[in-house]
Amino acid sequence: MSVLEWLAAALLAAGAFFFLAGTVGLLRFPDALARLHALTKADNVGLLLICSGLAVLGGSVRVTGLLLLVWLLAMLASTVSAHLIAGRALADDDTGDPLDEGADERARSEGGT
Amino acid sequence: MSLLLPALVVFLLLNLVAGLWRVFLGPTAADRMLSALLFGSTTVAMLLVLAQWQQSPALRIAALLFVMLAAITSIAFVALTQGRVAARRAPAPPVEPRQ
Amino acid sequence: MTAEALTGLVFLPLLAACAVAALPGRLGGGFVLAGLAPLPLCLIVLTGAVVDTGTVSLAIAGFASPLGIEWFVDPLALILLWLNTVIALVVGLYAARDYPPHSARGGRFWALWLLLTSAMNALLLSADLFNLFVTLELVTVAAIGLLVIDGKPAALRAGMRYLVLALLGSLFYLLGVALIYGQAGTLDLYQAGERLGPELLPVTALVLMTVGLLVKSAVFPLHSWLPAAHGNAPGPVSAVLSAMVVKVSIYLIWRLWLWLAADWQPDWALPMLGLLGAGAILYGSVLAFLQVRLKMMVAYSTVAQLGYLMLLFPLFGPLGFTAATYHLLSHGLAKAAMFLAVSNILAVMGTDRLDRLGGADRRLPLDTLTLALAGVSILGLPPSGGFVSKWLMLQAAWAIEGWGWLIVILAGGLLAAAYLFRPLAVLCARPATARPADDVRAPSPAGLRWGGIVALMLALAALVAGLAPAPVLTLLEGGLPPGARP
Amino acid sequence: MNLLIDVLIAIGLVVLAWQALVGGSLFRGIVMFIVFGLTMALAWARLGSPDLAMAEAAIGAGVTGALLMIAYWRLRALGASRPTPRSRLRARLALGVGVLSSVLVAMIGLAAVEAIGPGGEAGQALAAALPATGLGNPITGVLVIFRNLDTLLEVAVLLAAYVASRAALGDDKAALPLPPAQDAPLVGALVAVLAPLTVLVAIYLLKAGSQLPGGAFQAGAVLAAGGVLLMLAGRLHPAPLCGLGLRIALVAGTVVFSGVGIIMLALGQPLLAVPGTWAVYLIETAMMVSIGATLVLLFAGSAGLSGKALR
Repeated sequence: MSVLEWLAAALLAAGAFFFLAGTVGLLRFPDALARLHALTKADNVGLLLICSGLAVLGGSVRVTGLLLLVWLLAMLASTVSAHLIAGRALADDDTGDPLDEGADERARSEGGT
Repeated sequence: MSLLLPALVVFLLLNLVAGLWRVFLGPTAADRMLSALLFGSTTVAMLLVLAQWQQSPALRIAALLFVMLAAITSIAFVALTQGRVAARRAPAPPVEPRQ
Repeated sequence: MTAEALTGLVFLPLLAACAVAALPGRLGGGFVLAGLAPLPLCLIVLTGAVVDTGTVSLAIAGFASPLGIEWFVDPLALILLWLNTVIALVVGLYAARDYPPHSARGGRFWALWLLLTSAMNALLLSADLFNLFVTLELVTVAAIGLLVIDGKPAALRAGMRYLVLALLGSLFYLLGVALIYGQAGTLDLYQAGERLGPELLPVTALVLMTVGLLVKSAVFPLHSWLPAAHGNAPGPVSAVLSAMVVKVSIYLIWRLWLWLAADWQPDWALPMLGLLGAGAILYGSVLAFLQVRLKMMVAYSTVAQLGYLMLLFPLFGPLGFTAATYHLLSHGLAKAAMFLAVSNILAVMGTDRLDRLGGADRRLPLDTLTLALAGVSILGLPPSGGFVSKWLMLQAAWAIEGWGWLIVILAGGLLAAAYLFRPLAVLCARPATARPADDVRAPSPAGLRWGGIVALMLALAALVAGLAPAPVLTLLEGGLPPGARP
Repeated sequence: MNLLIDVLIAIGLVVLAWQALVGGSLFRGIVMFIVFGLTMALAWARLGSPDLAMAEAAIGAGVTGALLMIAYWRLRALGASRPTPRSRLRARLALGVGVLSSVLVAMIGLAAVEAIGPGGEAGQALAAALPATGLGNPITGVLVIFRNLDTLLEVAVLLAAYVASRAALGDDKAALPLPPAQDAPLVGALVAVLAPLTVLVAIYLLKAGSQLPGGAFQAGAVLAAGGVLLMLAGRLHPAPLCGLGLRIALVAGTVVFSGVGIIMLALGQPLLAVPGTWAVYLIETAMMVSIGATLVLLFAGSAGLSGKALR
């Protein structure tokens, strides 16, 4: 493996680590806002690292440009989505979902988080 | 390198499976949307890796489509919030068509 | 010239549908006329070609199968094309009263009507398994659109149910097509048939496709969606649904078993398909007898009469084939006439509940006559088209000594007599009991008479079909399925 | 490693499908369905069908997700109550049916894997005939040249679906209007970037489709996604636009496609023959416009964004 390939491998592995961090945050953090915070940050960094690794591997300007565009769009989309979902999470004061069969039981068992 | 890329795909897939637990658990709709967000970016990453690994550049375009359109579902989800708040304030939603 | 005729059959209504959908208002009637009126001319040209050469085929875009799609017309397809065109035109004449083409609702109605006509013609022409799937989809979507055109809640519910079940049927059919393509490497129905054998996979594919089509054609015991859909649709739509739309799926089942699988159909399957038909005849007839609404009775009668089309499989042979085809033809005409007459009765009386229709014959003599004449054909009394088909079918059963089938056919006739005499007795014999409901949108007397005449024309056609069956039967004998050729 | 990836995706698809259909929370089912679409794109990528991965991306992310969200919102706004719990008997029956279907699917799958027949004859004919057309993408070749009757009728199905949905909605039944998205600054920035980009990408997909994966269906779906975005952001109101132009856009694909085919017949060529690459582009452009317009209007009708759309 050449130096470039080692570099790419390192970038990809780091990206994978950040995705893992995002997933752990999604599963372990206590409330929706904290989870959102962990998820969007970690995923964007993860995607950046993976895109960089792939750009190193791809080795052409066109591929690099496309990967950069994908990452920028992902930033834009996750910024807007996170903002909107956070607003929803703030406005959301209960778990009551009239179309949810198990909502009541869950709300009772989780103490209405 | 021929091993690293598929290994990365498997790793991301396992990540996704773990994230599914949050969709299952909820408890709020926002939590479930969060997980969908995670799946979106993970899928994009996987498509990009697959494009490199399988030498199939068109998959990068597919990934581009996903990131480009990812926010649409979130915006629709917010329409859901406001509709819900509105519905709670006024039991009878307005029925006039918007001209 | 035949290429132009074939093109016209599909593309005239298709382009007319686009025109009606896109260009508003006054020109609508002209477009509808331009889309439907030339179809008989196309068919006359096509009939000449089929009589001369036996079959007509056309490779679309010049690419023969397996690469491209081919159209293929044999006498069976030709007869169904005629039936479809006649129904689309004559029932269309009736529908022009309720759905004037220049109104918004009428524009949508005619766009869907033309799309349905075009799709059904394309289906009957096609000899390509995947193309058949696409045409089936177009038929289904257009039919559901027509079903819900008035926005009645009952029709919307029935339409939703029809949609879901029809999509399920499509998926089964598509799965079978994929399996066959994987095996045969071609989608052409006739080519694929030659390359397959009675192995597990082709037979599985055949069964899957058949199940899908049985759902779409509402053959017992998969009929549950039909009465609600046909019973709640607007009158002309019920007529075309019962006369053609369910039958093209049965036509496809015939194509699959008697052409595609002519050499390798499993022996156990034919009697089973026949049993489904027998079940449909008995169950549908009994339920038709038990209905309290006239239109529901006619709808259940369709369930029963579709059963005869499945009896082709146990009675397979030259006689059975001509009998079943003739039944398809005469039932199409008679049932369309019946639905139109019932629609008239419903419009004038404000209800189709049997216990409130007493004395309706005095107000609607024409429609009562239509019901009776169409009933004669459904019953299979001479001299109707229904008589010819049932007589041939009995002969076929006699020839193979299938006494069970014989009994079913006779019992079906008796039960049909029972359920058809009941409404006629109510209409004619009882004193007037009901006043027309006040909120009924009763059509003007002229429009009413017009609708009655159109329905009567169809009923008379079903009757005349029994007087001169020779040309059709001769034509059919020139295009028997491979297994039935002597 | 390949096998592991494929098995993971396959199991994931089955679990997601099951979770999307199983009772419980409706919203959970919707999210599961969205994730199912993402996973399906991965499956197409693994199966070597980037065309389908693109279509899945455009339709799944751009239209279906939003459609399901809006449907959920409308159900709640209409005061739908939670579904009645299913009875034991029906649950058991469903279980039985599920097991039976799984056995059936497994049997078919095994038989199909076991007996891979001669197959591929149509594929070989396609590979032999494709170079003469000047196209590099066999899928576009099949869709627009070799089996174009299928494509034409599929576009007609879309038209029929639109007219049927209008028929179901009726003239006077106005749908519930959607409140405009309020977080305008961010959404506005997003729309400013994405709306032009969707048009650009659609044109790229259309142009690339002759040689590379892509084509009219993907391009039309991307255009439709752009339209959906504009509607959700409150920038596009279908009512004022529903004039002649939009209606012509609805039927353009069918009309141009059949028009070219019939003109060729009149010129003595076979019916639906395609005279050259320019005709491929012409037909694909018209189809893209029709597909985009139909999907947006279908969304508008069912999403309750429009009062009076067509007529």
